[in-house]
Amino acid sequence: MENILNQGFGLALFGMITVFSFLTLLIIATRLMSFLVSRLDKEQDLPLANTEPLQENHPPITVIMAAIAHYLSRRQS
Amino acid sequence: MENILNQGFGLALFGMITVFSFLTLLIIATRLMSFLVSRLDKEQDLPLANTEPLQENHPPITVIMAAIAHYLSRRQS
Amino acid sequence: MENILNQGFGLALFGMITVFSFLTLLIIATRLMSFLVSRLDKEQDLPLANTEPLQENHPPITVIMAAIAHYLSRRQS
Amino acid sequence: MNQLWTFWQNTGMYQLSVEQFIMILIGLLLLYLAIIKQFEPLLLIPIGFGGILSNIPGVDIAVGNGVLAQFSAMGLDTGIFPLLVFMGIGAMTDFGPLLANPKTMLLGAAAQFGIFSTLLGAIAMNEIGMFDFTLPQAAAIGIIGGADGPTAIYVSSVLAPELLGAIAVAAYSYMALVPLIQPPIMKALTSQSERKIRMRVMREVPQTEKVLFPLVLLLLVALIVPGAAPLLGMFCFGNLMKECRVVARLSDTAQNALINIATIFLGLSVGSKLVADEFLVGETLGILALGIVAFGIGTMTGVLMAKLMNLFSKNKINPLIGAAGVSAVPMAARVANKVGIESDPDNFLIMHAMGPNVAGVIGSTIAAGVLIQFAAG
Amino acid sequence: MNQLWTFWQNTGMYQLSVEQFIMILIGLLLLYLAIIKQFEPLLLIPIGFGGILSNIPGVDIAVGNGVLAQFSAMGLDTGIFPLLVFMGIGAMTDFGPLLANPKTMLLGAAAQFGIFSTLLGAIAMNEIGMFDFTLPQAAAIGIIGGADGPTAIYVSSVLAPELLGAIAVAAYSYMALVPLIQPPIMKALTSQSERKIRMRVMREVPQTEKVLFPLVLLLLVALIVPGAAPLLGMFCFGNLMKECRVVARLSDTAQNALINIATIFLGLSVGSKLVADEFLVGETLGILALGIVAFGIGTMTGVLMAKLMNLFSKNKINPLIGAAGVSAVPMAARVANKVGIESDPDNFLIMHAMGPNVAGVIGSTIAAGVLIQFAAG
Amino acid sequence: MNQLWTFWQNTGMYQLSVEQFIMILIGLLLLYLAIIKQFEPLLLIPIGFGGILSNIPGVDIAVGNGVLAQFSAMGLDTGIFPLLVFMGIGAMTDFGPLLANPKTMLLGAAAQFGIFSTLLGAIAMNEIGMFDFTLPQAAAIGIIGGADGPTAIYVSSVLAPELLGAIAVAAYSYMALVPLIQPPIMKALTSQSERKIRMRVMREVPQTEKVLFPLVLLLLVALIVPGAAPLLGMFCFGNLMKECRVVARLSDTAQNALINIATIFLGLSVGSKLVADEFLVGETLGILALGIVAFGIGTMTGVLMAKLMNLFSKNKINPLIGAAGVSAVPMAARVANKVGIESDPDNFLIMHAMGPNVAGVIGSTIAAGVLIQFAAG
Ligand code: NA
Ligand code: NA
Ligand code: NA
Repeated sequence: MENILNQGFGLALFGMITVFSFLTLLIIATRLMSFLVSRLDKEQDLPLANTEPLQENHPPITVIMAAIAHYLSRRQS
Repeated sequence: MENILNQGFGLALFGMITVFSFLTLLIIATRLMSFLVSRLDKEQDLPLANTEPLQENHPPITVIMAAIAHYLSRRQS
Repeated sequence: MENILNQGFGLALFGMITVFSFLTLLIIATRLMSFLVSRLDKEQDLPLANTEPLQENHPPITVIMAAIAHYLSRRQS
Repeated sequence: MNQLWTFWQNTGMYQLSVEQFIMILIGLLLLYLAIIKQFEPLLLIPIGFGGILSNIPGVDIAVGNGVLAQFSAMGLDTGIFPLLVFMGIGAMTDFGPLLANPKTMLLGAAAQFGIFSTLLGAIAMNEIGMFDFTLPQAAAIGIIGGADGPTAIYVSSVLAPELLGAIAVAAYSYMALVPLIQPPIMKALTSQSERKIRMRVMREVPQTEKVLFPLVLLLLVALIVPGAAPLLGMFCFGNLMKECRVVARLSDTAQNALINIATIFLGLSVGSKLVADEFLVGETLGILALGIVAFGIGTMTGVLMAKLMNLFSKNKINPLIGAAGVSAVPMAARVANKVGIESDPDNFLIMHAMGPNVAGVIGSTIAAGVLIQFAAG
Repeated sequence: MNQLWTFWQNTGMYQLSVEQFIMILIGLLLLYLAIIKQFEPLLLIPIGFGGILSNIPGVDIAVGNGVLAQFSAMGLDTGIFPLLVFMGIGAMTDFGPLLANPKTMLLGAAAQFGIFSTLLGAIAMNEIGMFDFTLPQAAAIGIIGGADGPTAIYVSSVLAPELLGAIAVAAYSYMALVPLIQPPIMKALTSQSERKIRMRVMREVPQTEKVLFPLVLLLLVALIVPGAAPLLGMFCFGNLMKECRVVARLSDTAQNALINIATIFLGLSVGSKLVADEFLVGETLGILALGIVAFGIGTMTGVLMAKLMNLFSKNKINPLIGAAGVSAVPMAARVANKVGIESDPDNFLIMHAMGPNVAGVIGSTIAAGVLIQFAAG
Repeated sequence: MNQLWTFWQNTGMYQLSVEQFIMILIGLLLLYLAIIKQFEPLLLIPIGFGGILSNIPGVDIAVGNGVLAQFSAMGLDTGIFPLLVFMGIGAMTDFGPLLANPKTMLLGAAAQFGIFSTLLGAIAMNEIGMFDFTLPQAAAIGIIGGADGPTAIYVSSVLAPELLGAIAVAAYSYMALVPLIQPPIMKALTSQSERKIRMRVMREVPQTEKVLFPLVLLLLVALIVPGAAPLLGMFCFGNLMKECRVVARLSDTAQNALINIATIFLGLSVGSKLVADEFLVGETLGILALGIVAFGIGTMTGVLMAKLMNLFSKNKINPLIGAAGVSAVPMAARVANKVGIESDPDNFLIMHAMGPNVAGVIGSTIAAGVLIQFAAG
């Protein structure tokens, strides 16, 4: 009985701390994100939600290949 | 062979009796229901299918609690 | 190693032959089908996609029965 | 060269048996009936197509890990697909005409004679040595007379899964043939003056009654024939969602996306039962023959019950609407209307026939409950 | 005669126990609450109806191979149904108001005190000898205070499936009672002048932020409380589909057909847990009593947090919107608006309250993640 | 303090491995491609998001009883999800342009060289000692050249489930890159005058032909390549439901609710295969490299076949439409149109290109059937 009471208090305290910490961090992360977006938006219009697909000469799929290659080479060395 | 014939006749007879009894009882129950609804409707408009939810001071959820409590107390005694 | 190379060449050759043969046969079958449809259409309007269901005196379900009966009789003999 | 031989051995042409060929033709015939003759296309197209797929040699589609075998295991052997279809039908059903004139329920009861006399007919076929149906099989065959697809499929999946393909094909084919089967029987049993009987204008049924009815029905089933509770329960649940008007989004989904998905899967699953060694047997002929008798007897007893009720009642019933008691919603009600109009062009029976029509659905599920409770092996 | 006796023994009337009778009445009561009082009808109609079906004697519906038992095994025991519902809710959620004023997230955090104090309350009931809840059970009861149906069901299915029926009924009933439970607490804790505080007009949130937010949220969850990742992950996935605007057809389906289908199955599955021997126990009374305390405390701490924040900030928050931090989306936000209008008819708080309202959803899933990670047996 | 340590050990930050971190970045990259570059967003958003979820440490999502693991077991390992998607695509496909000009089927055949040369390419990589692909793996890699997502996923789930993640990512990425990959090849292989060839106006195809075609196609598959019957069968079933016009409600559901639900589940399931130890391997690089070769060769052989056919035929084909034979419906047909317009602004090739485009779908399923029948381990 003692035991579950202690566990319960621990869990409650600790749970509230987690919830508050998480949402506080989320506030910070959100503000940071909003700030970055607002700076980015000033410099250039984000092409979000255009109906016409965009294509470039450097298809970003190559980034996947580069990332994997880099990872594999690092792991070997 | 005898056996399945007998069983079949029993099942058929008995099935038709059940179907008829059931639908006869359903006629009675339906008529009773219609009668009760018509009496109720005269006394008060049923709040059926209003879009605005109704709230009262005696939330009916307490009925569940009362019912369970009553049941449990009876079972103990 | 030899083995998988051989298997691969076999499969590739054989796969392309199959794909080509299949689509060639499909061209023939399609042309035949189109030809038959065009001849049929001249003789009579196909009742396709009418909204009113058609009913006849010889329900085609009897065809199923005839087919099964014929099959069963042949199998027995 | 060797590979070419292997290829040839792997083609369908090499492996196709006569039985599979016949079954593919039957599948094509079902598609023809569904598309050109418009025989219950919602079910017969998936069933027919599934039947063709199931008889393609050399590939597991309806067996093993094949996709149709998986659909079947998921929702046909478990009863889930027919129950979901039935829930959707419940959400489309209007009990108003039945509530306006509850005594027409007796017509829906009488028409179930078709079920039980067909059960006896199947046993009679045993007696004359044609077949060797067990009691559960005879019961499953009888349910064709219920003229209600999901009920027939559900009952066969419980009582006689080996006959499911034939029973489903018979049930849906005859439901589509109702406009051919019923009128001669209806005319033979009624006089011209009976067919001209005009029925009283129906009272308007308040929404409250429509909301309460599925609950009254469910509770009565729970108290009397619990074996019918899964079928009638899902049906009443669908109907309650529709009538209560506070869960329109659920009711819409039950009537559209969900019933359509369940229908596609159900049809393909039934099609997966159209394999030669289960379908190409003499029993299938027996089932098809018994099925049409079932519809005929149901029509007959429905009409006769109406005439019987007229002996004791002042408000005469047009006996034509008795034929709608077999279910086959809404086809049988339309047939009653059409035959009525032939005798009196101004006498519209359709709404009056909808009462016994939906009562026939209730009646067959009660019969189904009895059969499941007492005929299960 | 013998058969008649067998029939009688097979009727529901013969087999019905008092417990089943009471449970059927409770099912009818839930339907009454859902239809007439419009208590969360989308869930309470399937739950209530499923509860009735599950207590019909003599037929396997909620047990064995019964259809509701199968639904339950498929999607409730596995967590799939609540997760799909949560995905759909995510696809309906607009984080705009929260992004416009991120500090209101603290209100959504504070309101989760309701969860943890209820957990302690359940343990306190052990201490005074009333019940004997285990820690996972106490945690599952606590989650009622999250005021979020799918989260409550998901957590109970993991931590205490034996209490799922009572917890789901409590969660949805109290969510519907929010307009009764919250206003007295809100008024008691605030002065007239506080209730009149007008909040600044919100900035318009660019679409890019709305697209990025679910990803930021997901990554933070991944780094800190991975136990919340299944719930929040599906929620964020739904939200991303909505906000990214390039998969409108998937977003539409997630918000309509899919969530509706999942809701029907989820409700019926929860209903299948309303069997007498699990529901008709003293613990259910305890759960219902604790649940209302949970809502009350969550409301209280939400309002108090707003007052606390006003001590340190220039831009005053109307403390009424703190009550919306309990979730119960969007009911609690509407209540905050309504109570605000009583003090100042021109002060519309609804948009300001939506921020803490959706923050409350996030808060409860974080709490749920902690409970699942640390209270699991 | 101890509890804090336990908490820290349970966070994602503590448990996250470098591999998981990279995989989460890859997931984010896929989302970027899908949302900003609009690379096949319908699949890449669920795949990318599922990939992120699957690499969250400390919680079972893609493994054990995790929700994505359950989706995957339910519909990816069994082939059900890709087949349902394919059924929906069938219900959206118009075979009219193909029926108007059946000889363009040969273009859809020629483009399948991409599949088989990639298979050989994978084996060649073995020969030079880079990898050690088995024959089924090489075959699964080859199918990327089919440029058809559901077919690629279905074949890999059968032949090489361990490569499924990489193959699906490659297939959908390159399908989105078709407007970049194809034009240079098309222009290199054709002269200006060839690109200006105007094709004859198409005949109007009667509905009867459209109804019969899926059946003709299915029967031919059944007779010749039964291994392709599950894929082509579901495709033809969808198409028949659309064209027969008597089951509009089923066709609508197959094209909307059902394909959308299957797409969401399929994408998340594929995402669950993006776990580090299967994806972060050299083989993935090989697969991505081979994939682009596959698209290139398919484009090339399609164009060359058109030129070859022009040697023997009076009615000249614009060789640009040969490139549409790789499938990638309808992107490749649009590319053919766009490149054509560059040479002659009044020459609209889109309808002419739709024929080989859908023929490419048929061609790849035939190739898939051959691979499944003869390369399975
Ligand atoms: Na019936
Ligand atoms: Na909450
Ligand atoms: Na292709």
